[in-house]
Amino acid sequence: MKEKELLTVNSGDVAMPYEWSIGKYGSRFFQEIKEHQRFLGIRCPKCGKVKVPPRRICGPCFQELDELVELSDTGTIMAFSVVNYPFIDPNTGEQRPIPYTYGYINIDGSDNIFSHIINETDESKIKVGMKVRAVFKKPEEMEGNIQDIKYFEIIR
Amino acid sequence: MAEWLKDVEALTLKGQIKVPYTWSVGEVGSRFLVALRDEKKIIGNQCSECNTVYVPPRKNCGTCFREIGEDEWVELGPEGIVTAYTIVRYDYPVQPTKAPFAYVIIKLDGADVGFVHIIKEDLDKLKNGVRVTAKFKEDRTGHILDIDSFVIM
Amino acid sequence: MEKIAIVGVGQTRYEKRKKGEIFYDMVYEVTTKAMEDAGYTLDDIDSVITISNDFWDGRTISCMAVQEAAGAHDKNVSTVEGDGTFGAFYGAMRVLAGCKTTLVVAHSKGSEGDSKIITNGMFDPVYHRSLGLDAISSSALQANAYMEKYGITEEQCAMVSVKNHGNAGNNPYAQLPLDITVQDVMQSRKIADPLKLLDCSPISDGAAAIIIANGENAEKAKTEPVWVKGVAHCSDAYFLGDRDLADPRSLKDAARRAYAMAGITDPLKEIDVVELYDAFSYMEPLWLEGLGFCDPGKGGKMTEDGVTAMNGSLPVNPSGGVLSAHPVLVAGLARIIEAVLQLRGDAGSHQIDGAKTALAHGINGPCGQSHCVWVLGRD
Amino acid sequence: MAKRVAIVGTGQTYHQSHRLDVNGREMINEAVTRALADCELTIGDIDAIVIGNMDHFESINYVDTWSVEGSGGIMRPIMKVTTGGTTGTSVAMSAFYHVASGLFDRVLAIGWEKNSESDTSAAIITCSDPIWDRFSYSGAIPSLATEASAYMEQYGVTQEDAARVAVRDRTHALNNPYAQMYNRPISIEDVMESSMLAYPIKLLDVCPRTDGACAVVFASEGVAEKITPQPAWIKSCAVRHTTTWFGDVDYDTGMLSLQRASREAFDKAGIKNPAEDFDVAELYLPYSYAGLKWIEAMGFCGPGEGPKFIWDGNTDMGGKIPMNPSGGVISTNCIGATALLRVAEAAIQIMGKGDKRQVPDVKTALATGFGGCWWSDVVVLGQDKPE
Repeated sequence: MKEKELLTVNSGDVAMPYEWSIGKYGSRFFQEIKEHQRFLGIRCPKCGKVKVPPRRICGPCFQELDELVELSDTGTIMAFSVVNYPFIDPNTGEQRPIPYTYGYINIDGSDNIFSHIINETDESKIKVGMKVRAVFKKPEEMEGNIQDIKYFEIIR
Repeated sequence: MAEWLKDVEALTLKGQIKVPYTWSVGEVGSRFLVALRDEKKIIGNQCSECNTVYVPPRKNCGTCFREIGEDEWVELGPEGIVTAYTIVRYDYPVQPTKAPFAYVIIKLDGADVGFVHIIKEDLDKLKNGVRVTAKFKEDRTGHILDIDSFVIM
Repeated sequence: MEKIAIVGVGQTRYEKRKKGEIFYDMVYEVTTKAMEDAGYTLDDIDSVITISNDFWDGRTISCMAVQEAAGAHDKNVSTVEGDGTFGAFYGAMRVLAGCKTTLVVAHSKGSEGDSKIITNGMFDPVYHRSLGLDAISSSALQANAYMEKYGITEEQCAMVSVKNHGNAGNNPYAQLPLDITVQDVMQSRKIADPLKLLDCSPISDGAAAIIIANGENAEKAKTEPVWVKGVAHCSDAYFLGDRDLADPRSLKDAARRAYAMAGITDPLKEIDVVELYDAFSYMEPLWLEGLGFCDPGKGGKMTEDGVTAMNGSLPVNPSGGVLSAHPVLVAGLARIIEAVLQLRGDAGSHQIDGAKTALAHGINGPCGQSHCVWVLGRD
Repeated sequence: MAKRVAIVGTGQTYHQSHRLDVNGREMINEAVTRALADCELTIGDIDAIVIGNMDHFESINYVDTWSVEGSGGIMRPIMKVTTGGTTGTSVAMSAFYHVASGLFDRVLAIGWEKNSESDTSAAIITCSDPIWDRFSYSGAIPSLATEASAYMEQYGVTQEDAARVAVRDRTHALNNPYAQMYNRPISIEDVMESSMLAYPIKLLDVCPRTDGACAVVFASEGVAEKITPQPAWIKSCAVRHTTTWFGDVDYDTGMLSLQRASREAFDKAGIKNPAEDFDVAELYLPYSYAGLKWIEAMGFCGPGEGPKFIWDGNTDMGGKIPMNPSGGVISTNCIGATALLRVAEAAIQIMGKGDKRQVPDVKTALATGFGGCWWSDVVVLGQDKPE
């Protein structure tokens, strides 16, 4: 008896399109980047922590937030990962270009982590604790999303 | 709520989720799709406890909760009777053809459950109770759309 | 069943596009509204159930976006993906199992995704997805099967749409209050026969929350408690061809069990108001049949005879129903909330006088495969 | 009054990387059929079902309604509960509450995943916030690497220490024919020489991708005892899904969600000293470093003492507190089923059905779930009916 043939079915070219709201708190953050090329956080009146990006509440305190805090365009690398394994990017359905460096950055004056890309893929040249600065698109090219920040570069 | 919020222009982000999927058909389903592809035949299987003839065939009967055996296969159709239909007037990317076309539930000859597929032509003649027959594609790949559509007889 | 009650409710206005708000913002809004309604603080909330869906939200682990906004940072929290009535069912079980209170909160923004592609995802990837079936076309098949089997007319279905959009005029939360005629519905654009535009619900943005409490904690709430008398759910088979689409047998089973718990033997007499999941106009008569308010095939006549109107003997969807606002997942919770408002006498200009017992209903899956039935009471 | 709840039967598939011979529904059915057979029930005895998966992993959205033919949900109540990596424990706890509520006597919990049906990294990336994280996020590895590096720096922990955890789990998998990595033992050298994914994490430090399903039958007191002479009683369970934003995770302290969830669950179950009070633990350790740090978070040993605790053999079969006799997540990871497998394996140990992987005389067992944004679920099981 011949081997049973086992078929599969492919999803083909189907994509699920979305238009996600950034929300007013997030929109205010991108507005600040466009107008002043700097980050914006929001301070919790209860625990005093400054979170980036701004959001409506402080989760642990369950406290509604109001006080925006102007921050700079610099921060510190808390962790990083040079990504060099191939994978499909769900944003495109194609392989994401590698290598790139995914970084956890503590924006100066804030109390949490902001994730973005660091433009250094040579692991020997990058260390936790290094200072970085955001490199923005030209304001006229900004679209009001996370890629208005092109990447972070190490301040040498 | 914060006062400054009033003056903020609300932004949105356009994007997509595009992940390629490869679904396993399984042994039972593969036999069904291979029969469409290689023999232009619609086959089902029968639960010998409740006697229901299923199409597409099932590995187990969902009601009796028993596995359906190797010897319980039956050939069905390719003709049958329309038991429900709708003529679709809108288009979107997943549909296999341009609107208007019809979705139909067909009781294939020999089957006990309805089989869902499409009808593209003679939509003005479509009503419940009409006899239809499967029209197979020339190029078949082992896919539910190896049946191009059903046509009204 | 031990005594448990709904003691607080909160909902956003349902709108076509809440552009300025993310899920997190909406969930915080209704969570705090429900707590204010009950007179509770976060310390009074014992456990949290969030309700969301990864396809609608465009995010895997969609609950991750909202848990702290639901006050769940340091609480026992879980997530039901399905209609709000099912999430609320889990909430009720938690209270019956010993939690003092459970907050149940649902969110959805139909405006952000493509409802056809998303609901196409309900269908089997091997056999049905590539046919392009979606919520509308599959429901149209059910409408055809049901209406042809019993001779339910398109006009009767149109009357449901006229009634519910009219009721929505009294509900400030509804998205689509419309003053329309049967003729308007009949002449509206054909979508998928027999469904026309005004037979179909819109897709809405919104959020809703309820708080369920045990007897002891219900007494501490500032609202008059609305007691859960009976609740049950049940699923039919999955493949459309395996089901008799004109016979909602899983709804019958869920209703039978919910009525048994509530001690209801004659639902038409004993239930004062119904909020059911009318995603399409034909669903209202079909579900009324499944709920045992009339014999199979007689649902259309109930509407025609005015039984289900605001001044009828069994007002159905005084809120305007799902036809007037359809935030997916939230919609079932909105049905429960309307039932609660009716029983508390807080329904404003859509109040049914003297409502003592109310029924709320939600569905999951294609063509109402799975149904959840709630019987709520004032006493 | 809430009813006491026990597990009376478990079933799982033989886990593999690709199950082309079955579709998802049929794979679910294998686990369900085995679970029912394990406790000699039929589907007719089941009052309600809870099921979970990760929607975008196989693009199966309404799994509750889609699965009914395989899960047994036709003309039964079925509910979908899903919370990411913790789905399995969320499903188990939902089944627990179903029974404890008094509304249902016998409830089936199902977790499953067919990771072969998509690109797992792509699917995981969709769990990140589309506004803030998705364009840069590359999957779970970088955040795990962050935790691992911070922990190594804090306590002088080495890569070999972590490798010892991976070797333990893969060695234990020698006893579990259901494990994907059954009969594929590894050495510390193998781990150290495997390819670096993101410092300090190497290929053999992390879990595989698996097709598989698990089903567990829960029953109420009075019913459970009639089904099996030794039910596995649920003593307590607790959940903390502490963080909502990726950027709010604090990698420097211990794992806050696990500390809090375990504290609550241990208090409720009367566990004072976990290393003494538990006889076995089935932990959701998606990578080897978790086997050091997270056992500290739960109090099996003090902060920074994880490596010594492991090297001393405490967690090996025959040790003081054997961990992951099944081979753990490093040997099998069908995500939606993974945490339920932990609960099932803990129950198997209590019921004495572990065969070659059985730890002798288990009275109290621990199962955990991990996932989401550094979230933790904890379940305590015992031989004796809780008070």
